[in-house]
Amino acid sequence: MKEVKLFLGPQHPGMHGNSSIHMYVDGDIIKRSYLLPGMLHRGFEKSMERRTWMNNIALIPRICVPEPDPNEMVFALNAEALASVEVPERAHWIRMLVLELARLSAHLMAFGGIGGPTGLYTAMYWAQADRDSILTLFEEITGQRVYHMYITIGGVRKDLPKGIEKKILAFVDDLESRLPDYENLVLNNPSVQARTKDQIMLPAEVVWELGVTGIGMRSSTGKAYDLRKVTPYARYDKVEFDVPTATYSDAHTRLTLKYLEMYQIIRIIRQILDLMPAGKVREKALDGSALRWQVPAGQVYSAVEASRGEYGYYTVSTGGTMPYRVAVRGASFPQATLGIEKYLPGHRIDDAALWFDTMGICSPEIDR
Amino acid sequence: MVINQLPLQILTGLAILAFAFFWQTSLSGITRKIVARYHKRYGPKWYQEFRDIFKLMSKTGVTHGWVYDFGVMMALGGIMATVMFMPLMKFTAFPGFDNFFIYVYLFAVGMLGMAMSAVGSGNPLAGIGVMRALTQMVGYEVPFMIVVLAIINGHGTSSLSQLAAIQQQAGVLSWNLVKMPIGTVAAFICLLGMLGKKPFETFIAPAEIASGPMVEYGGKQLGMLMILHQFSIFIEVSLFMNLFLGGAANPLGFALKYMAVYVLASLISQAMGRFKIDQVIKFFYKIPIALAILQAVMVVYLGWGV
Amino acid sequence: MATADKEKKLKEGWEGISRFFRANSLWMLMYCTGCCAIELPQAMTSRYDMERLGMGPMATPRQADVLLVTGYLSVKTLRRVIYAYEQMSTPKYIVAFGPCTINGGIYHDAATVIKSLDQYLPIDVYIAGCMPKPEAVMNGFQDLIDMIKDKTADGWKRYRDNYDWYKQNQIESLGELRIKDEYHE
Amino acid sequence: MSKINMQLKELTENVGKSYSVLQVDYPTPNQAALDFQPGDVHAVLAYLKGQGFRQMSLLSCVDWIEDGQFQLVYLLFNWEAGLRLQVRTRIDRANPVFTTVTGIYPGAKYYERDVHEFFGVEFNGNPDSSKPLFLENWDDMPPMRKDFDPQAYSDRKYKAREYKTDFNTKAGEGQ
Amino acid sequence: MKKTSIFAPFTGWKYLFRKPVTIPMDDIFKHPRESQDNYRGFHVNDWTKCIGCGTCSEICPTAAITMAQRADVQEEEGSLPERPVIDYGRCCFCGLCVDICTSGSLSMSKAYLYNSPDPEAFVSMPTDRDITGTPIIAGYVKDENSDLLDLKRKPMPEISVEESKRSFVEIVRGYSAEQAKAEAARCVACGICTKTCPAHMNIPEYIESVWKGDLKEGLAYLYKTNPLSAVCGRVCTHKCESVCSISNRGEAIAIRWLKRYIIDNAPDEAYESVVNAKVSKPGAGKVAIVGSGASGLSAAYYLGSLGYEVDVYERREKVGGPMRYGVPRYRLTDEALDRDVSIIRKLGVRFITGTEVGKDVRFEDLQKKYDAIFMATGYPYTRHLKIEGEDSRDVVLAMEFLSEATEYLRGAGPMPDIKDDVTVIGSGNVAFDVARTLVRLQNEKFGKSNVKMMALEQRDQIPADEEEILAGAEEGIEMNLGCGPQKIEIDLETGSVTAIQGCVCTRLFDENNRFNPEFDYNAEVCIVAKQVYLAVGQTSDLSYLPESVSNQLKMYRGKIQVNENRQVEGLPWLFVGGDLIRGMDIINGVADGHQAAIGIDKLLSET
Repeated sequence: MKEVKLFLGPQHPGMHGNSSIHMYVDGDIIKRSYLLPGMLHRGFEKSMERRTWMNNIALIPRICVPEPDPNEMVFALNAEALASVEVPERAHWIRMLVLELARLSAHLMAFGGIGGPTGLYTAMYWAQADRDSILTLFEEITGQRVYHMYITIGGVRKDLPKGIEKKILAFVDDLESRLPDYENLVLNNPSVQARTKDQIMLPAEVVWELGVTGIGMRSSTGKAYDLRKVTPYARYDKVEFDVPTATYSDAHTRLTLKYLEMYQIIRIIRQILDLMPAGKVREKALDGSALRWQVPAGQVYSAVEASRGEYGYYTVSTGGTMPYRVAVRGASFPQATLGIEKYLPGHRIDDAALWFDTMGICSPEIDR
Repeated sequence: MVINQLPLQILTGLAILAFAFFWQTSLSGITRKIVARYHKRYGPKWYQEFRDIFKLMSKTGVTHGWVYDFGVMMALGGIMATVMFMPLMKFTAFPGFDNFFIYVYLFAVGMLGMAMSAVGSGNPLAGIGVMRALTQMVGYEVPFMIVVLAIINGHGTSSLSQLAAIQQQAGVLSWNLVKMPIGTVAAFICLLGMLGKKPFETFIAPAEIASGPMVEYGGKQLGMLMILHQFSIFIEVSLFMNLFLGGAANPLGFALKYMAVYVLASLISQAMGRFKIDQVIKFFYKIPIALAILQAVMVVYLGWGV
Repeated sequence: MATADKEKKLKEGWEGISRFFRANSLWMLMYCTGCCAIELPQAMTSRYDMERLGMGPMATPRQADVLLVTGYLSVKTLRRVIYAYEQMSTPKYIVAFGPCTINGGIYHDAATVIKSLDQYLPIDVYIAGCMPKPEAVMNGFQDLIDMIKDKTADGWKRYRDNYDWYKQNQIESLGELRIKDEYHE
Repeated sequence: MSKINMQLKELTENVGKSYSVLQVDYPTPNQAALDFQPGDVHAVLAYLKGQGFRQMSLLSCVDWIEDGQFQLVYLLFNWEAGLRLQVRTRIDRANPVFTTVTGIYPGAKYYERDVHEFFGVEFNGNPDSSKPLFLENWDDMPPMRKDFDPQAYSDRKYKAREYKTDFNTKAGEGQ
Repeated sequence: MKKTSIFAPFTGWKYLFRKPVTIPMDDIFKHPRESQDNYRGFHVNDWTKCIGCGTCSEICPTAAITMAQRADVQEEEGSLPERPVIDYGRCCFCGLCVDICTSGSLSMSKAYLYNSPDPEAFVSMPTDRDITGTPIIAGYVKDENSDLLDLKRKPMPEISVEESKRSFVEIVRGYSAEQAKAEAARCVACGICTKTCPAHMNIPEYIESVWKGDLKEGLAYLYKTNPLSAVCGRVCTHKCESVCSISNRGEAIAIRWLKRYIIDNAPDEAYESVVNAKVSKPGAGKVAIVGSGASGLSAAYYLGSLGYEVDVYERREKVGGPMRYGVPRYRLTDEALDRDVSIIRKLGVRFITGTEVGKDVRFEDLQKKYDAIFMATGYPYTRHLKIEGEDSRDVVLAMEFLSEATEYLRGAGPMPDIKDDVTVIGSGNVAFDVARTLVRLQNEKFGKSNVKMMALEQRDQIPADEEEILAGAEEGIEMNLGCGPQKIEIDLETGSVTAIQGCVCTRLFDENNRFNPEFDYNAEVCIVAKQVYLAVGQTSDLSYLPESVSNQLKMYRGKIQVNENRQVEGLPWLFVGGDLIRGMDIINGVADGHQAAIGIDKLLSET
């Protein structure tokens, strides 16, 4: 039979975000495939060179839409490393709180998002409703639901509003009590297992070859390769949490790890609220008004553990008011580009969307 | 059949057609509301499906060649004809012509038209969808036929109204649901397959093949397709009802039984992911077929449930 | 004369009924063109339940009534959006989200992002906010529904009437509309 | 800044023994930046991969337009020890050609395409390096180069909105 | 983890019987839910607070904010008649504009619903209503953490009070390069100061030069409008700082100190380039400048740089006027003044010192000899109080005393005859100069100081600079405020002063806001003093003018009336500037000199 060319995306219900996979199929089997990114290319790295350090805080959350906070965090970490700024203690804890809430919302979205490719839309309906509660919390903490622009150079923009701790605790308690429902609906569901168990494998060799990080890496290597543990930033060395790992990485394992991580996030959030000290939330370390902030010259890379893996910025400063160059390492870049080219072929068309989903691919961070 | 009865029969058939449309379309809306509760939300108005269909009919259509246009008409015609032959409570438009095999035959005309039209649209996804739909049909038809043949064998008739009448003799206890529970389960699984409910939604699969056969439909054609969809649900659920739930003697019974079957199927669909096409076939040739054969053996050779 | 009048009245009556159905059954094309799409799942799912307005996501342009341009459009996407829009059957509407569709938004100086969308496609409603909250999105759709009822949602007619103007703008900014390269043979 | 990781220091010293390191810098305690001659990069990367730096996190490029050079930066990470290395080298901006490292780090393939597209650096040995990736119908210089002005390009290509409402008031006009 | 089961997914059916989480339709459409506190919605601008500085427009990462010129906004000091217009086709709702707003007028509402089919409707000028036009509920406001301005001035290194009150060493040491850069970085370049500065100096520009470290450029900016920057960098009354937009919520930028930083640190070649700046068409003509105070020197510089032949007549031995003979050394060193003067001298300007017009040379002769005359003789004489006992030998006039003191310090005269218990009457800058000079001289002479001040004004009405008042208090000056002197008690035997009799001042200004003090004659005050220094204002002496000229001068409230080019109507060759036409202030003088130079250039190049 002759090869037929199919597009998965950009306009396709199975495609998360605006991206395209071109597939040559023979029957139902994908013979060749590659990603055609760039539908979301906005030239961020160039725009960042054209904006001041503070203005960049307003720009960068947009690089990854479902989980924008790691952007702000790595940008701030880089600027702080270059300018040798000591962030106030409380700001570290607030940053962690925001990052963990963002991770939780991203995990919920991805976990519910499995409803798309598997057809289990109920999971999406439930998860999005819970995600909305997090977004409402974000709205109260930061002033916006999605683009928070909250973590800034030297700390965070504002202190936590009064009484937010109780609301966060109430939410995580409620969510924790309902997580088993998700488990029953998705993980223990035989029809979903039929799609995910022993399907869409990610062996450890492939992880090392591509440079996959995050859950994909932990699910196949069996080691706690989590930047929060390996190179702790903020105050992750002061909280206790486990990093779920596995040595057999099929789609189901990766989903399960995501599910288990949600419990760990809740555990971290509880500890943060417990341990968070009072005090200043922002160190105004750069001279003058935000229009004239200058960051000393240097070249530094910082990365944090986003929900999808290692998310980092490489920042070059020449001491000016604007970064000289910022390069973004999207967490899902390796698996989305080379991964699709090399390891999607051989799967069935049915699995393409699921492949895209369980590899944790986020198209805006690839396109930038 | 007497010639001068034909106009009246046709009128009855049209009445059944109209009823089928309004009943199933309303029920689809109501089911959407029920399913919405499962999603923790309220859902649309119960008459939303009517709005959708009429809206589609008011839009302009697109053509992709005569095969495409003719296929839709053929499908809708075939399905409408099938509905007209369907016994509804005590009414039958064409008495004597409610043999089970007539539905199977007429229904196939509709399906064929649909397949023709979809392939005629020229989109490879539609082609894949049609192939999947036909493959899936092969999957569910076999166990379903085995169960139905067992029933026909057991009851000695293939007329739907007669089968229903037989089951109505002794109330609930004479339903095939009670008499042949294993076969009913097998047939219900097949019904899910026919209705395209998950986990057997493979031929629609928006996330994989962008709604499959319907991929190139828009405007009026899609409206017709939706009407066709409502009719085919009516046929499939009615068949199941007549075969296993003793048909319906009165409107209340009809409404309750019909709703129970359709809502249950929809709720199961919402709790399930979708299988891949190879998994569908494997599944049908494993569990339902085993159940169906078991039931057939019980009926035909052991005489249980007759 | 009388018959012509009658016909006209009949036509208007039919139009009125059509508008009622169209207004209450808006199917959106599931095409996440930009960031504002991130609030759409919220709007469509349990918390905001947009289905109550009769709206639902659709898989292909042929089936859809509303094209949502959710935020900025890179030229690469614009090509595909135009393609999708032209596939939709009339009447069709476009709802534009966020500032990027109005005047370029934060990407006003980006080399790959267009600035004002109404140069290329007719817009029926713009929704303010970066990004619009689900409630804002729903209110925007409610406005569209009201406009359909008032006969003011006529973007598709504008597109038809000024087709040459739109095409010219599209070509000016995009070069060619249909790409022919190794990826699109 | 706290103390620099001892293991990292040792490692950079070891690298220095076998290869000529032009410059060493420690931007953070567990990150080192090493500059090399272009010719040494592949050998260094191969050596480092054997030293536990199994992951190449990012390949990036910096346009030092005033020096007439492109700087290629290979960011390596050692997951066991939590150490990060910037392996940097500078190549001529007028003739930006380098050799691919996909033989050492296969994951570099698309990063090289990315750098090619945005900076115009050719990577010999990477079969797809010169194919377009993110951009489509691009008709200007590689857009991440410092001398590219996106604002001018955007103004030239895409019409901005000119609002008709004028909020300026002259004397006597005010509300 | 529980076991896999076909029934596991169906456990979720329990939600069929629970209340949905959906928000009711009415809460979305009829009365939409309120956003959370802190929500960054649409902009609101409090026009009563807004100063039109445009900083919001500067910071905006999306270039969404433009400033509209508004005629309906009152022109006031410290504000511009501009208001922000926000393009919601750009805005990304980051709230940076709110965070940086200098006056704190911008905030954001909680509104989030706005849609329209018309893209034109997305640009709005926020007032107390946002774009939605509905009554607003306050959302995002800034706090001290989110503030993007640096409200704290970089402290100026100064010598200690103990040291300073015993010597005439310049108190202020001047910024170091880092300090100056950090201080300059605080500036938001709004330009409100430029508008207020009498000389309209390019303040934001030269501050930016300091920030960039380009002192050469900064110096060029200074000399564009002010050739006496070394002086002004030290003793200017810095009206600019009082209107600085940062001062709305914090401490103003130290504009004066930054100017001083440029002057003190600019490399010599920078000065060279200023002096050697070529004029496209050198002017031809001779100009006489009477008086070498601020306005005289300023006019001399600009005329000189335009190529005119300029002669400056000065009655004293050295040029500089009050800058030389008035301002004490601890505020303004001779070196600074000499630096400015030397630049002017390098331009070819001739200084004819020790020549008093009207005495050594007749005004009429000047009139014949020169094409134009710039009259800048200022207010060199101290005003009298006209109270009893004023003519005592122990009553000293401020200007005369300061002149003696400065001459003494430069070694050109004897130590002024001061006593160990003195009172200064007045509270202007001159009064403080006198008092603080006295503190130092007393310390030198007696090893301790006892200086009192007496003034009509209350603390908040004192016309002197705030820093003078604070420094004076630190140096131990005793302030007697709100009382007016009525009589100076004189010991009839010795003829020396013993005390000042005064009474409480109940009102300073009348309803028309004119100076018209009222006293409560029953509430008497008596201040013991051995010497009284009068520093209640200065006056001019125009007796050198021939009648033909003085008759033509129009006076209004003691000031000569001139047109915008400082030209006297009816006498086109005569220009007047400085104290003679408006209040006593160096920077006013500089501005007048510049303006007059432009006027003279116009006059001479046209004829």
